[in-house]
Amino acid sequence: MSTDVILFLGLAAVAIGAALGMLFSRNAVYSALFLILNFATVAVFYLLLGAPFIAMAQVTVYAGAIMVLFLFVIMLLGAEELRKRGKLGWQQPLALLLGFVLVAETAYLVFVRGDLVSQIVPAAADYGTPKDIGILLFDNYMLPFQVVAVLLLVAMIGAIVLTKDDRKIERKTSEEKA
Amino acid sequence: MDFLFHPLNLVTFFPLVGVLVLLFLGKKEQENTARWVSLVTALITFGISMWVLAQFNPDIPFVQMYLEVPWIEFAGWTIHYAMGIDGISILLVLLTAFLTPIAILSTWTAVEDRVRDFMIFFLLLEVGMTGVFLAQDLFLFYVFWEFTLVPMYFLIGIWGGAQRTYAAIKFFLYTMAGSILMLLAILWLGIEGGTFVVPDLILQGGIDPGIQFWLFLAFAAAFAIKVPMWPLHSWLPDAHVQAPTAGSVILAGVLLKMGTYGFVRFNLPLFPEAARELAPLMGFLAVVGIIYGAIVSYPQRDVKKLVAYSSVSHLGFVMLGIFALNSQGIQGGILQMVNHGISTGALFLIVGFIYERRHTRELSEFGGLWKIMPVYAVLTLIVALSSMGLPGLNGFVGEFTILLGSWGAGAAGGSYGSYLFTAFAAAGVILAAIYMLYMFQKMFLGPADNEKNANLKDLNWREIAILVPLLILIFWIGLYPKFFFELMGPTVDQLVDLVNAASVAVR
Amino acid sequence: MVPVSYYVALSAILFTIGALGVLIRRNAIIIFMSIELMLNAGNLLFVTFARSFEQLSGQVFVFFVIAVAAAEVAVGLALIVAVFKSKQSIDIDEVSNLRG
Amino acid sequence: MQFELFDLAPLLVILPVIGLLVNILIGDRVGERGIGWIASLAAGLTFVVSLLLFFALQGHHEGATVPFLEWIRIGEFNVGWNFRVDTLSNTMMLVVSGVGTLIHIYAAGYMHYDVRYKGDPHSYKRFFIYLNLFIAAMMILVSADNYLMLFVGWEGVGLCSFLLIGFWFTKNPDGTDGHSNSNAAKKAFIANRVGDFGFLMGMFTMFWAFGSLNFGDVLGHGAVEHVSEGTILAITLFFLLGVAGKSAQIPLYVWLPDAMAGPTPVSALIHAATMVTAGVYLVARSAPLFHASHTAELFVMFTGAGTALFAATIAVAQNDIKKVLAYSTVSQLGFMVAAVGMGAFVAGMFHLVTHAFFKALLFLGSGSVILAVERGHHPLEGDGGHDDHHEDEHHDDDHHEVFDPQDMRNMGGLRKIIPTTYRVYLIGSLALAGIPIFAGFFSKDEILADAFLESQPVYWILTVAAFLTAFYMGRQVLMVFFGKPRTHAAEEAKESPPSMTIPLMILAFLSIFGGLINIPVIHPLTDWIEHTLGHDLVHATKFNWQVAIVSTLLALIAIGISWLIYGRKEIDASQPDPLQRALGPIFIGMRNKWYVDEIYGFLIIRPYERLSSFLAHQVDWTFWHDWFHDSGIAAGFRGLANFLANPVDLGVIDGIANGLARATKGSASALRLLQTGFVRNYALMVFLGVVAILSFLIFR
Repeated sequence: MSTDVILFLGLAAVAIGAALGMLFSRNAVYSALFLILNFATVAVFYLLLGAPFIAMAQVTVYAGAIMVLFLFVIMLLGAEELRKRGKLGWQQPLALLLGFVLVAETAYLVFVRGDLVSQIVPAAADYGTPKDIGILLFDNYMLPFQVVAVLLLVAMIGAIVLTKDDRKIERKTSEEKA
Repeated sequence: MDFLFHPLNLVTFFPLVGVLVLLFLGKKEQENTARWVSLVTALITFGISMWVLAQFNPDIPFVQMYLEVPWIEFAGWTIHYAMGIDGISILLVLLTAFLTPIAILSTWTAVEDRVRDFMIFFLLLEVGMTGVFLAQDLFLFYVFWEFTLVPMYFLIGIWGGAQRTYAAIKFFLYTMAGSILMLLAILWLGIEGGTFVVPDLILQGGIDPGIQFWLFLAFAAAFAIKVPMWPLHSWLPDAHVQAPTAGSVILAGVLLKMGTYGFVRFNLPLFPEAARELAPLMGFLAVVGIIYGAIVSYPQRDVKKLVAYSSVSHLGFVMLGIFALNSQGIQGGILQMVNHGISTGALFLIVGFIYERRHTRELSEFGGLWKIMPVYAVLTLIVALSSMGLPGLNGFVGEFTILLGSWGAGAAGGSYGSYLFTAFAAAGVILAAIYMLYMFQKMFLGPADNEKNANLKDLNWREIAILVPLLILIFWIGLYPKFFFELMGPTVDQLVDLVNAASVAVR
Repeated sequence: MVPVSYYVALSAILFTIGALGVLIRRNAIIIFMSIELMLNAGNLLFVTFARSFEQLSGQVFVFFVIAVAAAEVAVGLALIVAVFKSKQSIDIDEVSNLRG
Repeated sequence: MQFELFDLAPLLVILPVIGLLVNILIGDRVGERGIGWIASLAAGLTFVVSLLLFFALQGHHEGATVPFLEWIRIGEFNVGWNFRVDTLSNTMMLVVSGVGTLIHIYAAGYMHYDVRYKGDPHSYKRFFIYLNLFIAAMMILVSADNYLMLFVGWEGVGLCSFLLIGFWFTKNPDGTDGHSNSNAAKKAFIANRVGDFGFLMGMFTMFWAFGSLNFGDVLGHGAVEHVSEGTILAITLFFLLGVAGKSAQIPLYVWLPDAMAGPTPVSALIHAATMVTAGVYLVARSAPLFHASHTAELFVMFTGAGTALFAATIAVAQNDIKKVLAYSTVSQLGFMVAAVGMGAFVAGMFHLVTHAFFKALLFLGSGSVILAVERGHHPLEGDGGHDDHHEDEHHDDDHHEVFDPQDMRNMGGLRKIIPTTYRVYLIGSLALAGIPIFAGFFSKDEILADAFLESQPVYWILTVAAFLTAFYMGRQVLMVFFGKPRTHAAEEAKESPPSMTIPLMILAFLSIFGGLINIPVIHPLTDWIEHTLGHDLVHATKFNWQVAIVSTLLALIAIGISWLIYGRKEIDASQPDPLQRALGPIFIGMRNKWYVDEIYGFLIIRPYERLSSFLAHQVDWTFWHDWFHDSGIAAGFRGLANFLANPVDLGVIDGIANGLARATKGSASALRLLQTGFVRNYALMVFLGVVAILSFLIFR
C-alpha cells in the first residue's frame, strides 16, 4: 500500500466522518462546522487530483462564503435545534435502509462489475492551471459563463425580493433572540 | 423614424403613450393623475390632428400623406399597413380628436370607480376610431373596426347603468354579426383584386355589377348596423341608455359615424353601379329612419333614450344625403356627421350633467329648471335648436344641403321617389321640432314644482368649459361653414364623378 | 497511485450520506447543507474523471456547479428565511400545505 | 373702394346683436334703466341706419346688394350673407325698426311693472335681450338678398316668438302657475315649422328649377319664363304654406291667438306689427313668381279672404281684450294676403304699414289698459320700487281669487279714469274700423277697390269682414271705456307713466296721418315700390268712390249696432253676452273659436300622440326590442344552445367525459393518500425511485 493510498484513505475517513457528523449533529451550528471540515477535505482531494483552481474555489466559495452564509442564517433565525419530535418516525429506518442499499449497489457496480482500472497519477505541474481553465472558460464556454452570470444576478435579486417584505417581524424576532 | 413619426401614425397611436403612462399608475390612488394624464394625452392628440390639418391640402381630391408598408405576407397576398387621409376622413379625424378630450373632461366627477382603467379603455378607443378613419387597406380597416368594439364593450359593461351587461353584449354581438359579412366581402375583394389597398382597388374597378350587388350588401350590413339604419337600430337605445355619459358622447359622436363613413369611403367608390342601383332602397330606409326615429323619440320618458332615438332620425338624414349621390347631398351628409357628433354629443353631455345632480333622467321629474339653472337652460336651448336645425346653427346647414341634394337627385333625372323622400324627410324636421321642444318644455319650462329640484346648482366652470367649444363649433358651422365645405369639396366632387361615370357605363 | 474506483466509492458514500441527510433531518437548513454535500460528491466525481481522462472541461463544469450552488444557496436561504417569518419555524414538516 | 351709404346695411343686423351682447355682459350692473336704454338705443340706431339707407335710395332707386360673407357653396349652389337694399326692403326696415324702437321705449316702462306683478324682476334683462335678438332676426329677414337668408331670418323671428310667448314660462296667461304659456310657445314654433316645411320645399324646387336662390337670379327679368308653369305653381304653393304659418292664415293661424300669452309689447311688436307680416313681405318680394301663375294667385287670394272673414267672426265674441285684437290681427293679415294674392302688391304693403301703426297702437294701448287695471287691483308700493313684503301679499291674492286683468267684463268706464290711453285707443280703433281720414281707411279701401275690380266674391267677403271689424272694435271700446266701472280694480285704475304714453301718442299720430304715404291721386308708396317690383307688377289703384262710401257706411252702421247692444245700457259682467241672446248657438261657436283647436286636437294631435306612443312602446320596444330581439333571436339562440348543451352535450359527450372523470376521481382519492404534504416524504419517494432504477439496471 503506497503512501498515496494511505493518504487517500485517511482523508476519506475524515471526509466521511465529517459528513456523518453533519448528519447526526443535533445542533445545526455543529452540522455546519462539520460540513466545512468536509469541504476542506474535499478541497485537498481536488489538489491531489490536479485541480488547484477548483480547490481554491472550493475553499473560498464553499467553505468560506456559502457556509458562512449558512451560519449567519442559522444564528439569525435562532434555529439551531428543533424542539418537537418528528412525525414521520417510520421514514428514518426506511431511509437508512435505502441508503445502505444504494451504497451496496454502488460498491458492487464499482468494484465488481466496473472496469475502472486506471490509476490516478500525480499531475504534471502545468496541468489544470487557472490559466488553462480561464482560456477554456472564455473560449469554449463563453455562453454558459454569461448565462451563469445572469443566473447569479437573478438569484441575487430573488433573494432580496424574497426577504424584503415585513421588516418588522424580522426585527422583532432578532430582538427577541438578542 | 420617418415611419414612426409620420403625422398619421402619430395622430392615431399617440394615445398609446398615455395608456403606457397610465399602466404605471397605481390602481387605487392617483385617480386625479390618471384623469390629467389622459386629458393631456387627448389634448396633445388633438394638437397633432391640428398639425395634420395644417399639412392637409384640400385642393387635392385624392388620398394624401399616404403611407404604405407591407404588413402581412403569405401565400402570395400582401396585406399592407396603408394609411392616408382625404377630404372625407379629415373632418372625422378632427371630430374624433376634438370630442375625446371633451368626453374625458366630462368624466371628471362622473367616473369615480377604476378611473385608470376607464381612461385606458377610452384612449384605446380613440386609437381604434382614428385608425378606422385613416386606414386605406381593407384588412387594416377591418382590424381597427373590430378593435373599437373591445374598449366600448368594456366601457358600457363596467361603467354602465343597471343593465349594462345586457347592453354591452347586445352591442358587441350586433356589431360583430354585421362585420362578419363585411369580412367575407373584404376577403373576396382582396383575393380577386390581388390587393387590399383601397385606392388600388378603386383604380382597378371593373367588378361585375352582379357581384357588386352582393358585395355592396355585405359591406352595407356592417355599416347599416353601425349607423344604425332602420330597422337595425335596436341595439342603440340599450347601448346609449346604459353607457356612461362619456361613452354615449363618443358612441353617438364618432362610433356611429364609422358606419356612414364606411358607406362613403367603401360602398360608393368600390361598387358604384350597385350604389346607383340600390340608392333608392337606401334612401327609402333612410327616410323611414328619419320619420320613425322622430316619432318614436317623442313619447320617450327617459331623456337619454329620447336623444338616442333622435340619433336614428339624424343619421337617417346623413344616409339620405349620401345616397343622393350628388355633391350637395354627400357634402351635406359628411357635414351632418360632424354636426350630429357635436349636437348630439352636447345633448348627451347635458343629460349627463343633470343625471349627476339628480340621478334620474325621467322627464316627469323635471320642469321649470330654467328658473333654477338659467345657464344650463340657455345652453341646452341652443344645443336643442341646433339639433332640430335652426338656421344660423350647424344642424341647418347640414340638413338643408342634404335635402337640397336629395331633391336634386330627383331633379337630375332620377326617380320621382327622390321628391317624395325629400318631402318626408323635410317633414321629419317638423317632427324633430316636436320632440325637441317637448323635451325642452318638460325639463325647463312650466312651474318648478318638484321640490327635489329646488336646490340644484347651475353649471360649474368645468361643465361650461366642456360645452363652450361645442357651442363655438355650433355657431361657426352654422354661420360660416365655408372652411368645412372647402376641406371636403374636391374629394367629394371627384367621388361623385366616379359614381356618375359608372352609372353612365351601365346605361 | 490511487485507483479511480476509490474516488468513485468515496463520492458515492458522500452522496448517500447527503441523501440520508435530506431524508432524515427535519431542519431545513441541515437539509440544505446535505444537498450541498451531494453536490460536492458530484463535483468530486467530475474532477476525478477530468483527471482520469485528461479533460479540463470537467473542471470547468465543477466551476459552473459551484456558481450555481452559490446562487441556489442564496435563493434557498432566502426562502427559508421567508418561510420562517410566516411559520416561526424551520421544521420542514410544518410546511405541508401540499397535502392531498 | 368707394364707400357708399348702402355699405351700412350689415349694421342693421350687427347693431341689435351688439345691443343684446352688451346687455348680456353688463346688464346686471346697469340696472333696469340702463338695460332699457341700451336695448332702445340699439333699436333706435337700427332705425337711423334704415333712414340713412332710405336717403341713399333717394339717389339710387334701383337699390344695391351688399355682399358680406360667403355662406354655403357646394358645386353650383352658392349662397352668401348678402344684404339687399331696395325700396321694398327699405319700407320693411323702416317699419320694423321704427315701430320696434317705439315699442322698446314703451316696454322699458311696461316691463318694470310686469316683471314685478309676475314676481321675477330678474327677467327684465332677459326680455330686452330677446327683443334685440328679434330686431336682428327681423332685419336679416327683410334685408336678405336670397331666399335662404330670408329663411334664416324667418326662423330666427320664429325662435324669438317662441322665446317671448314663453317668456313667463312657469305661468298660465292669467298669472297662475301652469304650462299654458309654454304650450302656447311650443304651439307657435311647431305651427311655424309646418309653414317652414313649405318654405323649404319651395326653396328646393326653386333651386333645381332656377339654379339659384338669389333674388336677382330668380326674380330678375325673364328668369320666370324659362321655368314651366307647373314648377312655378309648386313653388308658390309651397311658399303659401310658409306664409300661412308665419302670417297666421288658414289653416295654420291657430298659434297666433295663443301667442297673446307673451307680454303685451311682444304682442304688439311681433304678433301684430312686424313678424306676422313677413309672409306678406315674402309674397310681395316674390311678386314675379306669384304673378306668373294665376292659379297660385287664386289660392293666395282666397286663403287671405277666407282668413279675414273667419277670424273676424271669432273676434266678435271674445271677452279677452288681447284675444279680440289677436283675431283682428289674423283678420287684417287676411286682408293683406288677399291683396298681394290679387296682384295688388302695393295695396298689401300699404296696409301692412298702416296696420303696423294702428295695431301696435291698439296692442300697446291694451297693455296700458291691462296694466292700469292690474295696478288698480293691487298697486305696487311707491309705483317705482318694490319690496318683498308686497310680493308675498300679491302671492296670497292669487289664492283668494283669480282676477283676470285682461277680461273686458272686468273693465268699463275707463274713459275718465285713464283719459290719455282712452284717446289713443279710440284713434287706433277708428283707424282699424276704417273711418275716413284715419290711416286704416285708405289702405283698406285700396284693397277693397282692387278686389272690386279683380274678383267680386272676394270683394264681398272682405267687405263683410270689414263690417265685422268695425263692429267688434266698437264693442271693445264700449265695453272697456264706456259705461260704469264694473269692478273695484277698474275704479282704482291708474294712468300709465310717460315712457309708455309718449310712444302711444307717436303711434296715434301715425295712425291718423299714416294714410298719407299712399294717399290717392299722388300714390307716393306706389311709385316708391315700383322701383323695385317694376312697372308690370305695380299699378296705382284709382280711388273708387262707390267702394269707399259703401265701406264707410257699413263701418258706421256696425259701430251703431255695437252701441245699440253694448253702449245703450249697462252690461252686467255676470250675465251672458247680450249678443248671445240674439245669435244663440252661432255666438257660442264664435266664442269657442269654431272649435278649431279641438278639431285639430282630435284629428292631428291625439292621433299623433297615439301613433307615436304605439310605435315607441308597442312596435319598437315590446315587439322589436323585446320580442323580436330578446325573445326571438336571443331566446332562440339560447334555446339552441340549451339543446346542444343538455341532450346532446350532457347525454353523449358528457357521458364519456364524466366516466373518465369519475375514474380519475376514484383513483385520485386513493392516490391522494400518498400526498402527505411532507417534503421529506416526497424526497424519500424520489430516493426510492433512484434505488429502484439502479437496482433494475444492475439486475436486469
